[in-house]
Amino acid sequence: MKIKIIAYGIAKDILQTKEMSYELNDDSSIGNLKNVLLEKYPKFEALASLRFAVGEEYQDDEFVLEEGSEVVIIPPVSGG
Amino acid sequence: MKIKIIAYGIAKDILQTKEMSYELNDDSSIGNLKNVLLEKYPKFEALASLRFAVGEEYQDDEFVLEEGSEVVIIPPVSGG
Amino acid sequence: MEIKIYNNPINVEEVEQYVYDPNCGGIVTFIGTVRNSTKGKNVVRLEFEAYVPMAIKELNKIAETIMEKWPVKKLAIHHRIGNLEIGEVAVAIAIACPHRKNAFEACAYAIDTLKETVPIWKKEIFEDGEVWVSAHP
Amino acid sequence: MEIKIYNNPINVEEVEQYVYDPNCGGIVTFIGTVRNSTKGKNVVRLEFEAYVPMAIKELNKIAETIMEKWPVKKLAIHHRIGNLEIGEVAVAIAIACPHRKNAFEACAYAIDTLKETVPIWKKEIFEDGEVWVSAHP
Repeated sequence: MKIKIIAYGIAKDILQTKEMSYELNDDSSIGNLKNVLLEKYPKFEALASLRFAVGEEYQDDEFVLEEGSEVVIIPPVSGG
Repeated sequence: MKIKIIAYGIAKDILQTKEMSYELNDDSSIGNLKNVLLEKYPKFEALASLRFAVGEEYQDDEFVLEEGSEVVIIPPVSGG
Repeated sequence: MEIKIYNNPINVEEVEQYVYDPNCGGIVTFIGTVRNSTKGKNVVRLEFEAYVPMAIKELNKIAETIMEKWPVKKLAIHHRIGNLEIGEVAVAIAIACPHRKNAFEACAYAIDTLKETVPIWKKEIFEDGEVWVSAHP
Repeated sequence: MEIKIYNNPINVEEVEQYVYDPNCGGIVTFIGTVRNSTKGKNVVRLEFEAYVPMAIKELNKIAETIMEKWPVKKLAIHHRIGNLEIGEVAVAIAIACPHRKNAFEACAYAIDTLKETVPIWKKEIFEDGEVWVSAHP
Protein backbone atom coordinates (compact mmCIF):
# COMPACT_ATOMS: atom_id res chain seq x y z
CA MET A 1 0.00 0.00 0.00
CA LYS A 2 1.05 3.56 -0.56
CA ILE A 3 1.28 6.10 2.24
CA LYS A 4 2.45 9.68 2.32
CA ILE A 5 5.21 10.84 4.65
CA ILE A 6 5.48 14.46 5.68
CA ALA A 7 8.61 15.68 7.44
CA TYR A 8 9.37 18.73 9.61
CA GLY A 9 12.50 20.10 11.18
CA ILE A 10 15.51 17.83 11.11
CA ALA A 11 13.40 15.00 9.69
CA LYS A 12 13.02 17.05 6.54
CA ASP A 13 16.81 17.40 6.34
CA ILE A 14 17.31 13.66 6.90
CA LEU A 15 14.79 12.67 4.24
CA GLN A 16 16.00 15.57 2.09
CA THR A 17 12.42 16.28 1.21
CA LYS A 18 9.32 17.68 2.86
CA GLU A 19 6.97 15.05 1.47
CA MET A 20 7.35 11.67 -0.13
CA SER A 21 5.14 8.74 -0.86
CA TYR A 22 6.19 5.38 0.45
CA GLU A 23 5.34 1.80 -0.34
CA LEU A 24 4.61 -0.36 2.73
CA ASN A 25 3.16 -3.82 3.29
CA ASP A 26 -0.58 -3.83 3.87
CA ASP A 27 -1.61 -3.41 7.53
CA SER A 28 1.74 -1.95 8.45
CA SER A 29 1.80 -0.06 11.73
CA ILE A 30 3.62 3.09 12.77
CA GLY A 31 6.10 0.75 14.44
CA ASN A 32 6.75 -1.01 11.12
CA LEU A 33 7.21 2.31 9.36
CA LYS A 34 9.60 3.46 12.07
CA ASN A 35 11.77 0.36 11.60
CA VAL A 36 11.85 0.82 7.85
CA LEU A 37 12.83 4.47 8.23
CA LEU A 38 15.50 3.77 10.83
CA GLU A 39 17.05 1.21 8.54
CA LYS A 40 16.95 3.36 5.43
CA TYR A 41 17.90 6.64 7.18
CA PRO A 42 20.19 5.72 10.09
CA LYS A 43 20.45 9.39 11.09
CA PHE A 44 17.04 8.99 12.74
CA GLU A 45 18.75 6.75 15.31
CA ALA A 46 20.72 9.67 16.62
CA LEU A 47 17.68 11.81 17.45
CA ALA A 48 16.61 12.37 21.05
CA SER A 49 13.11 11.14 20.15
CA LEU A 50 11.07 10.17 17.13
CA ARG A 51 7.32 10.48 17.15
CA PHE A 52 4.67 10.16 14.48
CA ALA A 53 1.34 11.86 13.94
CA VAL A 54 -1.66 10.85 11.88
CA GLY A 55 -4.75 13.02 11.71
CA GLU A 56 -2.97 15.79 13.63
CA GLU A 57 -2.56 13.56 16.69
CA TYR A 58 0.43 11.68 18.09
CA GLN A 59 0.02 7.96 17.43
CA ASP A 60 1.89 5.10 19.04
CA ASP A 61 3.71 2.16 17.44
CA GLU A 62 0.57 0.01 17.36
CA PHE A 63 -1.37 2.46 15.20
CA VAL A 64 -2.25 0.69 11.94
CA LEU A 65 -1.84 2.58 8.66
CA GLU A 66 -3.94 2.26 5.56
CA GLU A 67 -3.64 3.03 1.88
CA GLY A 68 -3.29 6.81 1.57
CA SER A 69 -2.46 7.45 5.23
CA GLU A 70 -0.60 10.69 5.80
CA VAL A 71 2.06 10.18 8.42
CA VAL A 72 3.88 13.17 9.85
CA ILE A 73 7.33 12.57 11.30
CA ILE A 74 7.78 14.56 14.51
CA PRO A 75 11.43 14.89 15.50
CA PRO A 76 12.25 16.39 18.95
CA VAL A 77 10.21 19.57 19.28
CA SER A 78 11.84 22.83 20.40
CA GLY A 79 9.20 25.53 20.50
CA GLY A 80 9.12 28.34 23.03
CA MET B 1 10.82 62.70 76.42
CA LYS B 2 9.19 63.79 73.25
CA ILE B 3 8.90 61.57 70.17
CA LYS B 4 7.22 62.05 66.82
CA ILE B 5 4.63 59.62 65.52
CA ILE B 6 3.94 59.33 61.80
CA ALA B 7 0.91 57.40 60.60
CA TYR B 8 -0.03 55.82 57.27
CA GLY B 9 -3.14 54.10 55.96
CA ILE B 10 -5.75 53.23 58.52
CA ALA B 11 -3.41 54.35 61.35
CA LYS B 12 -3.77 57.89 60.03
CA ASP B 13 -7.54 57.56 60.20
CA ILE B 14 -7.40 56.18 63.74
CA LEU B 15 -5.10 58.96 65.00
CA GLN B 16 -6.99 61.44 62.83
CA THR B 17 -3.69 62.98 61.90
CA LYS B 18 -0.68 62.12 59.78
CA GLU B 19 1.85 63.29 62.36
CA MET B 20 1.81 64.10 66.04
CA SER B 21 4.33 64.55 68.77
CA TYR B 22 3.98 62.43 71.84
CA GLU B 23 5.26 62.56 75.39
CA LEU B 24 6.71 59.26 76.70
CA ASN B 25 8.72 58.22 79.74
CA ASP B 26 12.46 58.24 79.16
CA ASP B 27 13.85 54.96 77.78
CA SER B 28 10.45 53.84 76.58
CA SER B 29 10.51 51.05 74.02
CA ILE B 30 8.36 50.42 70.98
CA GLY B 31 6.50 47.94 73.18
CA ASN B 32 5.70 50.69 75.71
CA LEU B 33 4.54 53.01 72.93
CA LYS B 34 2.35 50.26 71.51
CA ASN B 35 0.62 49.73 74.89
CA VAL B 36 0.03 53.46 75.28
CA LEU B 37 -1.43 53.70 71.79
CA LEU B 38 -3.64 50.63 72.22
CA GLU B 39 -5.05 52.11 75.40
CA LYS B 40 -5.66 55.56 74.01
CA TYR B 41 -6.87 54.39 70.56
CA PRO B 42 -8.63 51.05 71.07
CA LYS B 43 -9.33 50.78 67.33
CA PHE B 44 -5.71 49.63 66.90
CA GLU B 45 -6.72 46.43 68.73
CA ALA B 46 -8.96 45.46 65.82
CA LEU B 47 -6.19 45.55 63.21
CA ALA B 48 -4.79 42.35 61.73
CA SER B 49 -1.30 43.50 62.69
CA LEU B 50 0.50 46.52 64.05
CA ARG B 51 4.15 47.12 63.30
CA PHE B 52 6.47 50.04 63.88
CA ALA B 53 9.41 51.43 61.95
CA VAL B 54 12.26 53.68 63.02
CA GLY B 55 14.92 54.75 60.57
CA GLU B 56 12.99 53.18 57.67
CA GLU B 57 13.30 49.72 59.21
CA TYR B 58 10.85 47.52 61.06
CA GLN B 59 11.73 47.45 64.77
CA ASP B 60 10.51 45.02 67.41
CA ASP B 61 8.99 45.68 70.83
CA GLU B 62 12.39 45.81 72.54
CA PHE B 63 13.66 48.69 70.43
CA VAL B 64 14.39 51.63 72.77
CA LEU B 65 13.29 55.10 71.73
CA GLU B 66 15.02 58.37 72.46
CA GLU B 67 14.18 62.03 72.59
CA GLY B 68 13.22 63.07 69.08
CA SER B 69 12.74 59.52 67.72
CA GLU B 70 10.49 59.36 64.68
CA VAL B 71 8.27 56.30 64.90
CA VAL B 72 6.21 55.27 61.92
CA ILE B 73 3.10 53.20 62.58
CA ILE B 74 2.75 50.45 59.99
CA PRO B 75 -0.76 49.00 59.91
CA PRO B 76 -1.37 45.87 57.77
CA VAL B 77 0.17 46.51 54.37
CA SER B 78 -1.77 45.83 51.17
CA GLY B 79 0.42 46.70 48.24
CA GLY B 80 0.42 44.85 44.96
CA MET C 1 17.76 45.86 38.98
CA GLU C 2 15.24 48.65 38.84
CA ILE C 3 12.92 49.51 41.74
CA LYS C 4 10.43 52.34 41.31
CA ILE C 5 7.39 53.79 43.02
CA TYR C 6 5.49 56.53 41.22
CA ASN C 7 2.18 58.17 40.50
CA ASN C 8 2.00 57.81 36.72
CA PRO C 9 0.58 54.83 34.84
CA ILE C 10 2.93 51.84 34.67
CA ASN C 11 4.19 50.96 31.21
CA VAL C 12 4.43 47.16 31.50
CA GLU C 13 6.30 46.87 28.21
CA GLU C 14 9.00 49.18 29.54
CA VAL C 15 9.33 47.07 32.70
CA GLU C 16 9.68 43.93 30.62
CA GLN C 17 12.11 45.56 28.23
CA TYR C 18 14.29 46.66 31.13
CA VAL C 19 14.90 43.06 32.21
CA TYR C 20 15.41 41.71 28.72
CA ASP C 21 18.78 40.01 28.64
CA PRO C 22 20.21 38.48 25.47
CA ASN C 23 21.63 35.62 27.58
CA CYS C 24 18.26 34.68 29.02
CA GLY C 25 15.65 32.70 27.19
CA GLY C 26 12.73 33.93 29.22
CA ILE C 27 11.04 36.67 31.18
CA VAL C 28 8.36 36.03 33.77
CA THR C 29 6.08 38.93 34.63
CA PHE C 30 3.46 39.49 37.29
CA ILE C 31 1.01 42.30 36.62
CA GLY C 32 -1.29 43.28 39.47
CA THR C 33 -4.41 45.11 38.36
CA VAL C 34 -7.23 46.82 40.22
CA ARG C 35 -10.17 44.48 40.67
CA ASN C 36 -13.71 45.66 40.05
CA SER C 37 -15.20 44.12 43.17
CA THR C 38 -14.42 42.75 46.61
CA LYS C 39 -16.77 40.29 48.27
CA GLY C 40 -19.42 41.18 45.73
CA LYS C 41 -19.26 44.94 46.33
CA ASN C 42 -18.44 47.18 43.38
CA VAL C 43 -15.17 49.03 43.69
CA VAL C 44 -15.29 52.53 42.18
CA ARG C 45 -11.55 53.19 42.39
CA LEU C 46 -8.52 52.58 44.58
CA GLU C 47 -6.14 54.84 46.40
CA PHE C 48 -2.60 53.65 47.03
CA GLU C 49 -0.41 55.24 49.63
CA ALA C 50 3.20 54.38 50.41
CA TYR C 51 5.81 55.22 53.00
CA VAL C 52 8.05 55.72 50.00
CA PRO C 53 11.63 55.67 51.34
CA MET C 54 11.00 52.57 53.43
CA ALA C 55 8.96 50.92 50.66
CA ILE C 56 11.90 51.39 48.28
CA LYS C 57 14.22 49.93 50.93
CA GLU C 58 11.98 46.89 51.44
CA LEU C 59 11.63 46.37 47.68
CA ASN C 60 15.41 46.49 47.41
CA LYS C 61 15.66 43.83 50.12
CA ILE C 62 13.33 41.61 48.10
CA ALA C 63 15.44 42.18 44.99
CA GLU C 64 18.67 41.39 46.84
CA THR C 65 17.26 38.23 48.38
CA ILE C 66 16.14 37.11 44.92
CA MET C 67 19.57 37.81 43.45
CA GLU C 68 21.11 35.64 46.19
CA LYS C 69 18.60 32.79 46.03
CA TRP C 70 18.18 32.42 42.28
CA PRO C 71 20.46 33.00 39.28
CA VAL C 72 18.41 36.02 38.28
CA LYS C 73 20.04 38.21 35.67
CA LYS C 74 17.72 41.18 35.78
CA LEU C 75 14.74 42.23 37.80
CA ALA C 76 12.38 45.20 37.82
CA ILE C 77 9.60 46.11 40.23
CA HIS C 78 7.41 49.12 39.54
CA HIS C 79 4.64 50.01 41.99
CA ARG C 80 2.14 52.75 41.42
CA ILE C 81 0.62 54.98 44.08
CA GLY C 82 -2.16 57.56 44.04
CA ASN C 83 -5.63 57.10 42.56
CA LEU C 84 -6.19 54.12 40.28
CA GLU C 85 -9.20 53.25 38.17
CA ILE C 86 -10.50 49.68 37.70
CA GLY C 87 -8.20 47.70 35.43
CA GLU C 88 -5.17 49.93 35.87
CA VAL C 89 -1.87 48.33 36.73
CA ALA C 90 -0.85 48.70 40.38
CA VAL C 91 2.32 46.65 40.22
CA ALA C 92 4.51 45.10 37.55
CA ILE C 93 7.32 42.69 38.39
CA ALA C 94 9.53 41.31 35.64
CA ILE C 95 12.34 38.80 36.08
CA ALA C 96 14.80 37.33 33.60
CA CYS C 97 16.66 34.12 34.44
CA PRO C 98 18.64 31.72 32.31
CA HIS C 99 16.23 29.02 33.57
CA ARG C 100 12.53 29.71 33.51
CA LYS C 101 11.76 27.58 36.58
CA ASN C 102 13.84 30.01 38.64
CA ALA C 103 12.12 32.99 37.07
CA PHE C 104 8.67 31.67 38.04
CA GLU C 105 9.79 30.95 41.61
CA ALA C 106 11.53 34.29 42.00
CA CYS C 107 8.59 36.25 40.59
CA ALA C 108 6.14 34.47 42.93
CA TYR C 109 8.48 35.16 45.84
CA ALA C 110 8.66 38.85 44.87
CA ILE C 111 4.91 39.45 44.84
CA ASP C 112 4.25 37.28 47.93
CA THR C 113 6.90 39.12 49.94
CA LEU C 114 5.87 42.53 48.62
CA LYS C 115 2.39 41.91 49.98
CA GLU C 116 3.82 41.06 53.42
CA THR C 117 6.57 43.54 54.01
CA VAL C 118 6.42 46.60 51.78
CA PRO C 119 4.73 49.61 53.44
CA ILE C 120 2.15 50.33 50.78
CA TRP C 121 -1.55 50.53 51.56
CA LYS C 122 -4.59 50.48 49.36
CA LYS C 123 -8.01 51.83 50.10
CA GLU C 124 -10.97 50.56 48.12
CA ILE C 125 -13.54 53.22 47.41
CA PHE C 126 -17.09 51.87 47.11
CA GLU C 127 -20.19 53.83 46.21
CA ASP C 128 -21.18 53.93 49.86
CA GLY C 129 -17.89 54.04 51.73
CA GLU C 130 -14.26 53.03 51.75
CA VAL C 131 -12.10 50.32 53.27
CA TRP C 132 -8.35 49.96 53.88
CA VAL C 133 -7.66 46.57 52.34
CA SER C 134 -6.44 43.84 54.74
CA ALA C 135 -6.51 46.19 57.71
CA HIS C 136 -8.80 43.92 59.72
CA PRO C 137 -8.56 40.15 60.09
CA MET D 1 -8.83 31.64 25.46
CA GLU D 2 -6.79 32.72 22.48
CA ILE D 3 -4.27 30.45 20.73
CA LYS D 4 -2.33 31.83 17.78
CA ILE D 5 0.67 30.93 15.64
CA TYR D 6 1.89 33.51 13.16
CA ASN D 7 4.79 35.05 11.30
CA ASN D 8 4.57 38.66 12.48
CA PRO D 9 6.18 40.08 15.61
CA ILE D 10 4.30 39.28 18.82
CA ASN D 11 2.79 42.25 20.59
CA VAL D 12 3.15 41.17 24.24
CA GLU D 13 0.97 44.00 25.48
CA GLU D 14 -1.88 42.78 23.29
CA VAL D 15 -1.49 39.25 24.65
CA GLU D 16 -1.60 40.56 28.21
CA GLN D 17 -4.54 42.82 27.46
CA TYR D 18 -6.49 39.92 26.02
CA VAL D 19 -6.39 38.04 29.33
CA TYR D 20 -7.12 41.06 31.47
CA ASP D 21 -10.20 40.28 33.56
CA PRO D 22 -11.73 42.83 35.91
CA ASN D 23 -12.43 40.00 38.39
CA CYS D 24 -8.80 38.93 38.56
CA GLY D 25 -6.17 40.66 40.57
CA GLY D 26 -3.24 39.40 38.57
CA ILE D 27 -1.78 38.32 35.27
CA VAL D 28 1.27 36.09 34.98
CA THR D 29 3.16 36.20 31.70
CA PHE D 30 5.96 34.15 30.25
CA ILE D 31 7.87 35.74 27.38
CA GLY D 32 10.32 33.54 25.53
CA THR D 33 12.97 35.45 23.62
CA VAL D 34 15.71 34.45 21.22
CA ARG D 35 19.02 33.97 23.01
CA ASN D 36 22.23 35.35 21.54
CA SER D 37 24.31 32.24 22.18
CA THR D 38 24.18 28.52 22.85
CA LYS D 39 27.07 26.79 24.55
CA GLY D 40 29.22 29.82 23.94
CA LYS D 41 28.54 30.00 20.21
CA ASN D 42 27.04 33.17 18.79
CA VAL D 43 23.58 32.76 17.33
CA VAL D 44 22.97 34.95 14.28
CA ARG D 45 19.23 34.31 14.04
CA LEU D 46 16.62 31.60 14.52
CA GLU D 47 14.17 29.94 12.21
CA PHE D 48 10.97 28.54 13.66
CA GLU D 49 8.90 26.02 11.79
CA ALA D 50 5.58 24.54 12.90
CA TYR D 51 3.20 21.82 11.83
CA VAL D 52 0.57 24.47 12.29
CA PRO D 53 -2.79 22.64 12.49
CA MET D 54 -1.43 20.08 14.95
CA ALA D 55 0.48 22.73 16.91
CA ILE D 56 -2.77 24.67 17.33
CA LYS D 57 -4.50 21.45 18.44
CA GLU D 58 -1.77 20.69 20.99
CA LEU D 59 -1.82 24.27 22.29
CA ASN D 60 -5.57 23.98 22.69
CA LYS D 61 -5.09 20.78 24.69
CA ILE D 62 -2.70 22.64 27.00
CA ALA D 63 -5.24 25.43 27.40
CA GLU D 64 -8.07 23.00 28.14
CA THR D 65 -6.00 21.07 30.69
CA ILE D 66 -5.17 24.35 32.40
CA MET D 67 -8.81 25.41 32.48
CA GLU D 68 -9.66 22.09 34.15
CA LYS D 69 -6.77 22.03 36.63
CA TRP D 70 -6.78 25.64 37.79
CA PRO D 71 -9.45 28.32 38.15
CA VAL D 72 -8.01 30.22 35.21
CA LYS D 73 -10.28 32.93 33.87
CA LYS D 74 -8.46 33.77 30.70
CA LEU D 75 -5.43 32.50 28.87
CA ALA D 76 -3.57 33.44 25.70
CA ILE D 77 -0.69 31.72 23.95
CA HIS D 78 0.92 33.33 20.91
CA HIS D 79 3.79 31.57 19.17
CA ARG D 80 5.76 33.06 16.36
CA ILE D 81 7.24 31.18 13.40
CA GLY D 82 9.59 32.17 10.58
CA ASN D 83 12.86 34.04 10.94
CA LEU D 84 13.59 35.72 14.27
CA GLU D 85 16.41 38.05 15.20
CA ILE D 86 18.17 37.96 18.60
CA GLY D 87 15.95 39.39 21.30
CA GLU D 88 12.70 38.97 19.41
CA VAL D 89 9.79 37.30 21.19
CA ALA D 90 9.19 33.70 20.12
CA VAL D 91 6.37 32.94 22.53
CA ALA D 92 4.13 34.87 24.90
CA ILE D 93 1.84 33.15 27.38
CA ALA D 94 -0.46 35.20 29.59
CA ILE D 95 -2.77 33.84 32.26
CA ALA D 96 -5.26 35.55 34.54
CA CYS D 97 -6.48 33.81 37.70
CA PRO D 98 -8.33 35.08 40.73
CA HIS D 99 -5.40 33.69 42.77
CA ARG D 100 -1.89 34.44 41.66
CA LYS D 101 -0.42 31.16 42.93
CA ASN D 102 -2.58 29.34 40.40
CA ALA D 103 -1.55 31.73 37.64
CA PHE D 104 2.15 31.05 38.28
CA GLU D 105 1.59 27.27 38.32
CA ALA D 106 -0.58 27.32 35.22
CA CYS D 107 1.85 29.52 33.28
CA ALA D 108 4.81 27.28 34.17
CA TYR D 109 2.76 24.23 33.15
CA ALA D 110 1.91 25.90 29.83
CA ILE D 111 5.48 26.63 28.78
CA ASP D 112 6.83 23.30 30.13
CA THR D 113 4.21 21.32 28.22
CA LEU D 114 4.53 23.45 25.09
CA LYS D 115 8.21 22.55 24.97
CA GLU D 116 7.37 18.84 25.19
CA THR D 117 4.34 18.33 23.00
CA VAL D 118 3.76 21.14 20.52
CA PRO D 119 5.16 20.40 17.04
CA ILE D 120 7.26 23.52 16.62
CA TRP D 121 10.95 23.38 15.80
CA LYS D 122 13.68 25.96 15.97
CA LYS D 123 16.91 26.04 14.08
CA GLU D 124 19.79 28.15 15.38
CA ILE D 125 21.81 29.78 12.65
CA PHE D 126 25.46 30.32 13.60
CA GLU D 127 28.08 32.06 11.52
CA ASP D 128 29.48 28.70 10.48
CA GLY D 129 26.48 26.43 10.39
CA GLU D 130 23.06 25.65 11.76
CA VAL D 131 21.53 23.29 14.32
CA TRP D 132 18.01 22.05 14.99
CA VAL D 133 17.65 22.75 18.71
CA SER D 134 17.16 19.68 20.97
CA ALA D 135 17.24 17.29 18.01
CA HIS D 136 20.07 15.24 19.49
CA PRO D 137 20.47 14.08 23.08
